[in-house]
Order: sequence, then C-alpha cells, then structure tokens
Amino acid sequence: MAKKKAEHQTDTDYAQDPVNAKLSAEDKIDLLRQMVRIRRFETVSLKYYQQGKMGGFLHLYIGQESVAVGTISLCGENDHIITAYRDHGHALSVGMSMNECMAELFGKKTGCSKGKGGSMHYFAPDKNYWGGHGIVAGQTPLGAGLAFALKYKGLKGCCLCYLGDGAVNQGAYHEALNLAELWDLPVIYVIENNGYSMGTSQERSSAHPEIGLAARAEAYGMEWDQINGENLYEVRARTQVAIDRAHNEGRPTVIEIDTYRYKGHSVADANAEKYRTKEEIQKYMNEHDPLTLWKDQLVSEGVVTEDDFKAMMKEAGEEAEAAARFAQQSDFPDESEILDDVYWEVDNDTEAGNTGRHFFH
Amino acid sequence: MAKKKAEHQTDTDYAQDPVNAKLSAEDKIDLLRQMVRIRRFETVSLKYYQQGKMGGFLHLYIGQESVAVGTISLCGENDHIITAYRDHGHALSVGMSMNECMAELFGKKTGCSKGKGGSMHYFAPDKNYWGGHGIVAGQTPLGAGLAFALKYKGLKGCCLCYLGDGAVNQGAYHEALNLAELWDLPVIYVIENNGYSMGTSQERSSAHPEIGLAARAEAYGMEWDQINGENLYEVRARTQVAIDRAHNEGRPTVIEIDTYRYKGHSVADANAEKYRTKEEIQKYMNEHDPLTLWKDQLVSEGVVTEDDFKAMMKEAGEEAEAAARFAQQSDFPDESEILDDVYWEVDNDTEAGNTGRHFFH
Amino acid sequence: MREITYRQALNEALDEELARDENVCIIGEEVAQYNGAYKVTEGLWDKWGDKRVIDAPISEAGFIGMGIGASMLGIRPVMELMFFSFAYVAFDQMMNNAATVRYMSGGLINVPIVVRGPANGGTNVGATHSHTPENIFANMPGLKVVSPATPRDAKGLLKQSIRDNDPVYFMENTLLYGEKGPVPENDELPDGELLIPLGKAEVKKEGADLSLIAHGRAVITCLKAAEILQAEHGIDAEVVDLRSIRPLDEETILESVRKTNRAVYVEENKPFCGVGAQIASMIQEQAFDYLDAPVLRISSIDSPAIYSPPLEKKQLPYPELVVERALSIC
Amino acid sequence: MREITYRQALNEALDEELARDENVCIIGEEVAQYNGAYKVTEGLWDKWGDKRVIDAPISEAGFIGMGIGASMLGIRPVMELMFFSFAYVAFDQMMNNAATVRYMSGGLINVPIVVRGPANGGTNVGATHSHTPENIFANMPGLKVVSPATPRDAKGLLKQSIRDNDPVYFMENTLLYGEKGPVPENDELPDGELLIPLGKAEVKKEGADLSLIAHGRAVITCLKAAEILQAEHGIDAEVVDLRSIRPLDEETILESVRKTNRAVYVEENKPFCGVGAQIASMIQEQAFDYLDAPVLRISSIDSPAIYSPPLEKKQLPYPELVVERALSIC
Ligand SMILES: Cc1ncc(C[n+]2csc(CCOP(=O)(O)OP(=O)(O)O)c2C)c(N)n1
Ligand SMILES: Cc1ncc(C[n+]2csc(CCOP(=O)(O)OP(=O)(O)O)c2C)c(N)n1
Ligand SMILES: [Mg+2]
Ligand SMILES: [Mg+2]
Repeated sequence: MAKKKAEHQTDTDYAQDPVNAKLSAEDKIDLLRQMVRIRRFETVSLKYYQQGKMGGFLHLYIGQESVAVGTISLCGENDHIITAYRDHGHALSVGMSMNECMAELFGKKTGCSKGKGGSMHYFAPDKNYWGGHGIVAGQTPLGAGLAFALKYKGLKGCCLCYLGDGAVNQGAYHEALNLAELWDLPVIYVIENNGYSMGTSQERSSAHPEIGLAARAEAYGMEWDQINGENLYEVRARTQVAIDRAHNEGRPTVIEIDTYRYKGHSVADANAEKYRTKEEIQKYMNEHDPLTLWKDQLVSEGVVTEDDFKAMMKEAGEEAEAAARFAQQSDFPDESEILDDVYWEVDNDTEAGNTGRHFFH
Repeated sequence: MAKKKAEHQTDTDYAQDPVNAKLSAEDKIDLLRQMVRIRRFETVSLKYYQQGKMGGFLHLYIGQESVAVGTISLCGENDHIITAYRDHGHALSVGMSMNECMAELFGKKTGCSKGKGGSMHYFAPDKNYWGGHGIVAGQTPLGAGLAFALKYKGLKGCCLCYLGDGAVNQGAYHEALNLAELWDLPVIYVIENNGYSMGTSQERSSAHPEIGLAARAEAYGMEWDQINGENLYEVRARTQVAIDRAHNEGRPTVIEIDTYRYKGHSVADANAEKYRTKEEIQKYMNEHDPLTLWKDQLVSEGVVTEDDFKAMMKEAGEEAEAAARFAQQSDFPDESEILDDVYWEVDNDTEAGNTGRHFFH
Repeated sequence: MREITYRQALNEALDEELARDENVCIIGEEVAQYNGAYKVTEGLWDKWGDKRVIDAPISEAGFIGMGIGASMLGIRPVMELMFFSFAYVAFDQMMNNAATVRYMSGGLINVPIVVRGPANGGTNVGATHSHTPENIFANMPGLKVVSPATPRDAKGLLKQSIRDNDPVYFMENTLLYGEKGPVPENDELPDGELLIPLGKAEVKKEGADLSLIAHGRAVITCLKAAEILQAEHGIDAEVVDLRSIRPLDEETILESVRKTNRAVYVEENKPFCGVGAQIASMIQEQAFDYLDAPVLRISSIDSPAIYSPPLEKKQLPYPELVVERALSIC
Repeated sequence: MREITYRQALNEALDEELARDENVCIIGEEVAQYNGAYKVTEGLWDKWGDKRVIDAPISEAGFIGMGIGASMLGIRPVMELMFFSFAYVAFDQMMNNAATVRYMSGGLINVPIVVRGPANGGTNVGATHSHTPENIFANMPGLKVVSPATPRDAKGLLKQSIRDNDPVYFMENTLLYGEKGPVPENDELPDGELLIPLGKAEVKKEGADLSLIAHGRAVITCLKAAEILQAEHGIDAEVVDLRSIRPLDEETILESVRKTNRAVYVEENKPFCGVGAQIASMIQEQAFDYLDAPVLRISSIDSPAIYSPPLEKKQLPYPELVVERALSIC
C-alpha cells in the first residue's frame, strides 16, 4: 500500500510563530546548512559504502532532514536527544563533526564510538546525544529515563526521543508511554513517520485511529500532535509547544512528523523500489523535499540566493569528502582494544576493576 | 487511592436481552450454582492452605465469580478460554471438576496438571481451557494465537482472554491488541477490573482515558465496552455483543468488567486490609456481591428460595470438602515423574524422543 | 550431487513442509511480500499466498506469542526472527510459554513451533544484532536448539524441526546463507525426502590425533583448521559437528575423544557458560581417563560484538587461531 | 556479633546507600507503599519518601529501561524485580541497553544500575516464577552477577554493587530472606561500614579432602553436606562460595582444588550451560594435573520447576544428594 501524504492545514503562517519570528537571517541559513550537511554527509558515505569501505548497515536519513534539524534546533542546555539506528541526521544536528561520524562508519578508532558502534550507534553525551539504538523501540524507555533524571535533578529540560512509524508496535514503547504520563516525565516522543518500516507500509503494520499514529497517545490521556515535516517553520513551531509543555508542566507529548525517506530502508534494501513506486519517490523528491522547500523559502525571503545554495552544497560535499579522507587515514582500533569499554571499572583501573576475572575467552 | 465503584447505567433491562430471556429457570439456577461452587471451592482451599497443606501462591477469585460464570456461560463448541493466575473460577466455569482442581493445589498426581502447575496453572484443553498463566499479561498474545488458529481453520468461534487491570501496562498486551485488530482476530480481551494490582490502585498504575481502561482500545481503532460485573444479566448481554462480533465479523473487542476481590492479592498478601479500607471491602460485600445479587434476583423472580440457596451453599461446601479428601488421599507424583511432560517426543517414546540426550543433570 | 546454497536449502525445506501440511505457516517481519530480509523465504508468498506466509509488524513478543497460542490448537507456525537477536524482546514468550506450558499442564499441551533466523556475529552490525543465544535457550528444559553448518544439514534439520512436536529454535548463520554444498534431490533419496534427526552429531571429517568439536559456522572454521593442521603439522584432526545442541549427541563426541584423547571446543558463542563449557565439562566427566590434555575452549573474544569490520574478524574464532590453540595440546 | 536476617541485611544496605548518595533511588513493583512483596524494602518509603522509593506499574521493560536511561545521566537506580524471573519480560533492556551501550559508545557512557530480587526455585510457585538466570546474564560481557548466600555477604555485596559503576544483577533467594547470620554493626568496623568486593570468593569452611564449590543457597546446602561428610564419613570437605559469579574469583577456586584434588560444583541452576559447566571446564583446564577425579556437577533436576512441594524439594540439590555424589569421587 502506498504512502498517503497526510493532508495538512497550511493556512497557519508558522513563519510568524515566535520561535520562527526571532530567527535571524544567519539562523535561517544555518538551518539550511545543517540540512545540506546531512544530505551531503550521507551521499558521500553511501559512495564509500558502495565501494565496500564499510561493514554492516547504513540507514540513510535523506529526505527526513527537516525533522532532526527542526526539532533539535529548539534544544537548550538541558534538553536531551535519543534516537534509533537512523541516527546520522540527529548526530550532525547536535553538533557532532563529520570527521568523527565518518570515521565511525569506516570502523576507525577516531570514530565517535571508536569504531565499536558503527552507523547505528553514534553517541555524544557531551552534546546531550544518547544514541543511536539498534533494537526497534528499545530507546523509548531510555528516553523516559533521561526525562526521569532531569525531573529527579530538578532541571528544566526535556528529552526528545525519536522512533519510526514501525516502532510504535513494540511493547516497550507502550510501557514507556504509560510511565511518562503516569509520572509526568518531560519526554517528547517524536514519531518520524516515513510511511514504511522496511518494506511494510504503515497500514500493513499498525492498527490505529484514523487520525494517525500519534493519536494513540489518547489511550494514556497524553497530549499529541501531527506535523507536516516538509515545512521547517511548522516543525519548529509545533514542536516548541511540546517542549514548552515539558519545560513548564513537566509533561510528555507524542508528536508524529510526516516525512519520507528517499533511499532504501538501509543500503542493503534491494527492494527499495518494489514496495513503493518510483513515481511515489519521485513525487516526494520533486514536491515535498524539505531541503528544497526550505531553500525556496529562504530564496523567497531574500535570505539566500540559488548561488549561495549551490556553494553551500559544494562546501558540504567537500567537508564530507575531507571527512572520508580523515576516516581513511585513521587507524583501526588495535586488537588489544577489543576488550576496552566493556566495564567502566576495568577501563578506569579501579580496585573493583582489578578484582576477579572479568573476561573469559 | 480507594477503588471508585464505576457508575453504571441501570436503566437497561438486561433480563430482557435475548441471551437472558431464553434462560430457563434451570439455567438460572445453574448459573447460581456455578458461582456458589466457585466460592465454596475457594473457601475450602483457603482453609487447607492456611493449614499448610499447599505450597506457593493461592490467588482467590472470591468476589469476581460473576465474570467467569457470566462470560463463559455464553461459550459454545469453538469458543476458547485463557486467563492469568487467578484461574480457579474460570476452571470450574468451563466444567473442570473440584477434585482435579483441589488435588492440583495439594500437588497431587490426580491434579489437573499432575501437581506440576499448582494454583496458577490449571488447564483443560478438552474443555477449551488453556490456562492459568503466571506471567502478568503473558497470556495475551497466546489468546490472539488461539483466535488466529480458529480463523486459520475456518471455524466460527472466539477466544476469551482474561487479564487484570494491572496487566494492561505490559508491552505484550499492546502488541497483542495491535495484531488482533490488524489481522481481524476473533479474540475478546476481558479486563477483570478489581481496582488493584496487588497493593497498587488502578490510578497509581495506569494512565488512561477518563472513561476507563477498555477505552485504550481506541488507540487501535478497536471496539470496546465497559460492564458492571455485579449484574450477571448485564455481563451476559454485553459480552454476547462482543462474541457476536467475533463470530460474525471475526473482529476483536476489549471489554472491561468492573468487579472486586474480597481477599488479599494472594493468601500471602499481608497488607490486604492496608491499601484499602475494611469499610471499602465491607461495602462491596454488602452491596455489590455478585453472588448475593444474583441470588436476590432469582428469589425475586421466584426461581429459588432462600432455603434452596442455603442448601446449595451447603452442598457446594460438601463437594469442596469431598474434593479436599480426594486430594489428601491422592499420591504425590513419583520422583521419577519429575522428568515427564517436558518433551512431547520423549513422553510419546518416539524416535525423535529417543535420539540424543534430552536431560543433563 | 547438485550443489545449492544454505539459503536455498532452507527455502526448499520450508516450501516442502508448506506443501506437506496445511497447518504449517510462516510468520515474520518481511517474510512475505519482501521475500525475507535475507531472502530465505523468497517466492513462498507468491506461491502460497497470504494465509500461509504472513508479514508481521515489529512485535516479536506479540507474533511469537501468537504463534505459540495457535500451535496449542494444532497450527504449526514457523516464525522468522529477522535476527535471532530479536528473541530478546520476545524472551518471556520463548522461555516461558513455549518451554513450560507443557510441563505446567502436566503434559496436556504441546507447542510445535519453530523459531528460526540468523544467530551470529561477524556481519558488523554491532552488539545488539550479533547475539548467539544457543547456550541460553538450550539451558531451558522443554526447548530444542539446532544449529546447522551446511546446506544439507540446514535442509534436513529444518524439515525435521518443523515436524517435531516440541518447540525448536533453529539458529542459522548469515555468513553461511550464500555458501554452497551438496544437497541430494528428493528423487535421489530412498524415502523421497531429506530428514536429519535432531540429536545426532556428525563427524564431518575423521581423524586420529585430536577432536575439534563445534556447532554452526565454527564447524567450517574447524574444517579449515584441520586442513592446515594436516598440511603444515602432520596432525590428523577429527571434526565433530553437534548439529543439534539440545538434544545432544554425547556418544559421538565421547567416541571421538576416546579415540583421539584430545579435544578442543570451538564456537562463536560468548565464553562464560557457553556451549563449550557444557561440552568440556561433560567430556572431562565422562572421559576423564581418556584425556591426555585438558579440553580447550575457543570462543568469541569476550566483549560485546565490535562493529569495526577487520576487528570483528578477529573477535570470532578463525582457522589459524584454532590451529595455534590446538597445537598447544598436541 | 549481632545476628540479623538476610532480608534485614539487604534492607540496611539499601537504607545506608540511600542516605549516602542522593542519586540512589529504588524503583519496583510494590517496593514503596506496600513495603515490598518480600519486605526487603520495608520502611524505606516511610523514611525516604516518594522521590527516592518509587512504586512502578507492572512494566518491567519500561521501568528498567527507564532506570537505565536515568543512570546514563548519573542517577543510580536500584530496581527490584519482584521475582528475578520477570527479567524475561525486560530481557532486551537488561541484555542490550544495560550491557552494550558502554561498548557501542566506545566507553562514553556507563550504566550504574542494580537490578535485584529473588532468583530461585524451591518456593512452589511453578516454572515461570522459578528461573535461575545467573548463567544467562553472566554470559554477557558488560554485566556483573552477584549471588550472596549469607546476611553478611548480602549486605556487603549489595552496598558494593550500588557503588559499582557498571550494571550489577543481584540475585537473592526467597528461602534465605528469613535466615539469620552475624552481621557486624557499622561501628564495629574499621571503615565504619561493610563493603564486600565483587570478584572475591570466600572459603566458607576449610577442608583438605574435597572442594564443594557453590553460589547462593547451594552454599548453605554444601555446608550441611560438609558436616555430614565429616561426621559420617570422616571426609574433610572445603566449601568455596563464589559470591560473585562475574567477576569471578578463579584463584580461590583453583587454590582449593590444588589442595584437595577433587571438586564438586553445586548449584540450583538448570544444568545445561549452567554456572557449574563454566567452573568445571575452567578447573579441568587450569588444574588438569591436580585432579584425581573428574569435576562433578550437581544442579537442579533438568525439568522446568515443578509445583508439587515435596517434589520440588527433591528437584533442587539437598545435602544428602551432595554427600552421595561427593562420595562417588572420594
Ligand atoms: C526488535 C527489532 N525487530 C526488528 C528489527 C529489524 N528492523 C530494523 S529497522 C526496522 C524497520 C523499522 O521501521 P520504522 O520504525 O518505521 O523506522 P524507519 O526505518 O522507517 O526509520 C526493522 C524491522 C530490529 N532492529 N529490532
Ligand atoms: C511480568 C510480571 N510482573 C509481576 C508479576 C507479579 N504479580 C503477579 S499478579 C500481580 C498483580 C496483577 O494485578 P492485576 O493485573 O490487576 O490482576 P489481579 O491480581 O487483580 O487479578 C503482580 C504484580 C508477575 N506475575 N508477572
Ligand atoms: Mg518508518
Ligand atoms: Mg486487579
């Protein structure tokens, strides 16, 4: 079953929303640049993946950039991020460098996870970024936990916890929603609804109220919203409502952001053009591409020119290629390092880490 | 937080509902006798438990009898039953004998599960009764599976799958609901809402729509209903709607039946009168007891007299005591039987069962 | 004899069993319209349709529990875990409901399910996707655990597992899916089909000096190690493949050890309480007087699976490592 | 020295750690207002209030996952499983998120949680409530597994586990909760409190002829067996208590075996790939030349836990059985 583009009201002028009205031209360009950098990073990583330089999976975010960029652009000091395996976009949005991200894909020790996690497992706790998780919906209780910690410590902040439209059918997510509402945890579940879980359309995987997946939140008496992901102003304006609710009332929200992925589920997805038509993909790319639409918006606002944009694309491509060079020139971890990073106490050479045998091969 | 008795509309005359109108006096008396037998069976089992004749847990159903009796009285040849650990009432309702049930509590080989399952694990597949399951909500996917099998085989039937108000927060239940609605499985989830999961009131364990726990079904676009468990006519009439839906449309329902347990969570529950007041318990026993109310109803209909009722109680008590004697006189399983009933192939002495080592102590 | 891949062998087993018994059905994520994430079920949905080959939402506890419930009424679901690692979100259903309902019902019920899928490291998908839980499931009485190393075994064991009336967890290996090996055509077989019993180990190579014992892909590693031992060190190693871990063919193992007096267990499992621990402790108990050296164990290097491709190669046993360790007791 | 129960010892450990570190909190079903299903947390909610002692809905995957997430930000949740068996509905969170997030992040994160609760058979609650998963969790690198046998160990090990910066799964035993034993008052101790390191076994009784090695309640069984062996057979058995299963104190085990030359591992675990398999295989590998007999293993009779009370007593190792098996190698 094909993905139906959700119908969104377009009469609200989200550009006038306070969170958007306050954006300087610089800020707006920066948002564009972030989306561009994600796209280029991934295009380049795809190239090297196809050359056999990487192992395992590569789940590309291309087409969904506005979600990570728009939502994360609203985050402050005490706002935390956690997501699933399709995590490159969030990583770059929180400010991770292309070098560490690219090196991770190449399995190098200069990677953000020292080459131990790979594409699905990017982390940057110093940037409030808690991964990158491979088990579908496994991150959703963790997201509640980050929010729990904020509340426990009396900090005004929230956790943005991302998941896919297929992930909503996992039991862990249901348990997390109940806990979040029951205990007033400042967590925002962001369903990035790209219409498919691998080759399965939303309609074949989820029974849900006609109005959408986010509306399942009503089962817990929880607030929810549905957002058109192709419009960065809308993403920001409506996500801010949830963040305010979290910050001011300490309460959770589910938001569903309508989006699309252009590539296969992962690069290994041989059927990417079978379970949906080429036309469907093309239509999204032509008419709903969040990056193009934002660029057009900024052009129409006179904030950038088409040439600026081209230069930006080029620059980001060069940055990604430089990152690939950095990655290629970096070393693989040493065989002896396989056993590092298993136990904190061992890594830190504490008394506990030196008592008893920890490894058994 | 105390259990609030749900307010139920009482203006419908459920006695006139076709499923009730067709009941003969005999049928009505039989329903009463079933409730009486459950109550007496449990009173007697409690006595012997307290004398130390049984091990483990004993979760009593006293106060909830109308739920099992009312719903199961509607079942036909292809309707199946599965429940949690509070399973004696369902067992007697499907027609299991007091002897096999009592002997199971005493751990004897004449028990329904040969003394291997105990109180929480009664089974009678020949009576379409699939247990008796100890892990909270663990039976809910199994219930979907029984319904799946009926559909697969093209049989017109359904599965009644019971769970507690605390069980609704387990992930497995959520997954089962989605599957049931997505695949049109003829399963009816019956939430026996007795207001508490152990010492935790519904309000402390579940975030839910104001209207109740069953309404969570809307998250899956599933039908649901809420039923006053103290009225056997209502239980039967409204459950029949769900059964008809299952039989005729092959579709699932969640029903929540408002009820109450008089005893502790299990006999080991030392706090049974701490997390709720004596008054609350007393009020239920005095004003809302489903057995008394049904008896009163039948007295008012002229179907039984108070004396009939007393005789019935006495008879059931004697039956239960006889079952206890039967149980006491039965043998424990032999030590050699510990290893029976692990593998079908071994038990049946097949070639597969005789190939390779199966047990390793 | 014709050669087909391990994947194709599995596919044939499924197809033949779907044909044989209309209660056999396949349930899993992407098994139908997508043809399987690893293409094991390729073509089966086209051939057998919606009723028999069913795409499930991402709800492993839900659909495996559902399959268990259905099996109690006589359906025989073969359920695919896209990665066997995802068993961990269905663990209660797989360890409790599948394994204990027969026992707790005093033998009234049986659960004829198969849960299958790739259970291996070595494909650079990180720690959460690379679990090897054969020891974990085999720990539980009531369950059976099978781990085929060759296309022939994959086909014969899967068909037998589907016919088995107890729950069988069938652990395949992504790295073997594309490997070819001889698998007889049905008309070459006396019974017209290939069935390999659970609980029978196979000596994959005879030898006199040393027993290399293994399951799953480690069998292939051992066969390569045996070649090197022969060619470079003149050591004649025997390679014993468990094929099924529970039930276990102890006799074939012991016979080998009584002949060679030296044993190494090789596996891709994590070491602590791995299958090798069970086998080593069994050998020393049952063949104490035959052993000229301790039973050695080789397993995964004891960390979560590492992503970095060249390192993950080192994390799992490889032929040269087996040779090196084997030499230490020869 | 005063004697207190195992339960009270655990309670003191929790209370002291709640007092020491405001990031320590307790989460679990019925742990607060109800005082704990087995009363281990008695009085703590009264004393520490809603923030520190939290009643959870029946959502083990949810609240344990939540605790893991919170711990990444520095909270130190001690989470009770009413029965450790319920770990099976939270298995993914406990095996993947708790155990692998440090590794997959290249060491950027650590997960200082404790999950504790009774992990034992013997209380006639049937198969689903009687799992003994110490072998299963100890299989996973990144996790620590502790199993105290005495009130003193229960207190000292739990306090240490709460301070440990890695995830610790702390497996208690219902049948021991009411058992009393000597536990020093804090002011009798040089450091003012009782801390027992993980990874140090303890020789609970010295002996020369035979090593009985065990963890958890089986240690008590061994001590009784040792008495009988001494009194009735003149055999002087040593009893070694692992206390923590991972990290493991191999040295103390080996020292004992090198002295006695005979070893029996006793546990209430299921046998296949149980802890005893690991220890037996380790002993034969590391002390091959010291062994005068094979290392024996005694475990649960290999079926799901039976309900019938007199039979469940027989299903688990008991002193007379240990004596009988021990005599077979003496
Ligand atoms: C528990 C579990 N089951 C299955 C998988 C395999 N898997 C990985 S991603 C995926 C599809 C998820 O789809 P969705 O949630 O919509 O996210 P998207 O990939 O579209 O971003 C599947 C089935 C997994 N990683 N974990
Ligand atoms: C997964 C799991 N967690 C916890 C328990 C322990 N437990 C058994 S019954 C129960 C309360 C269940 O309450 P509810 O669902 O309302 O059913 P009721 O007992 O009221 O019939 C709990 C916490 C369990 N058996 N399984
Ligand atoms: Mg999706
Ligand atoms: Mg209840």
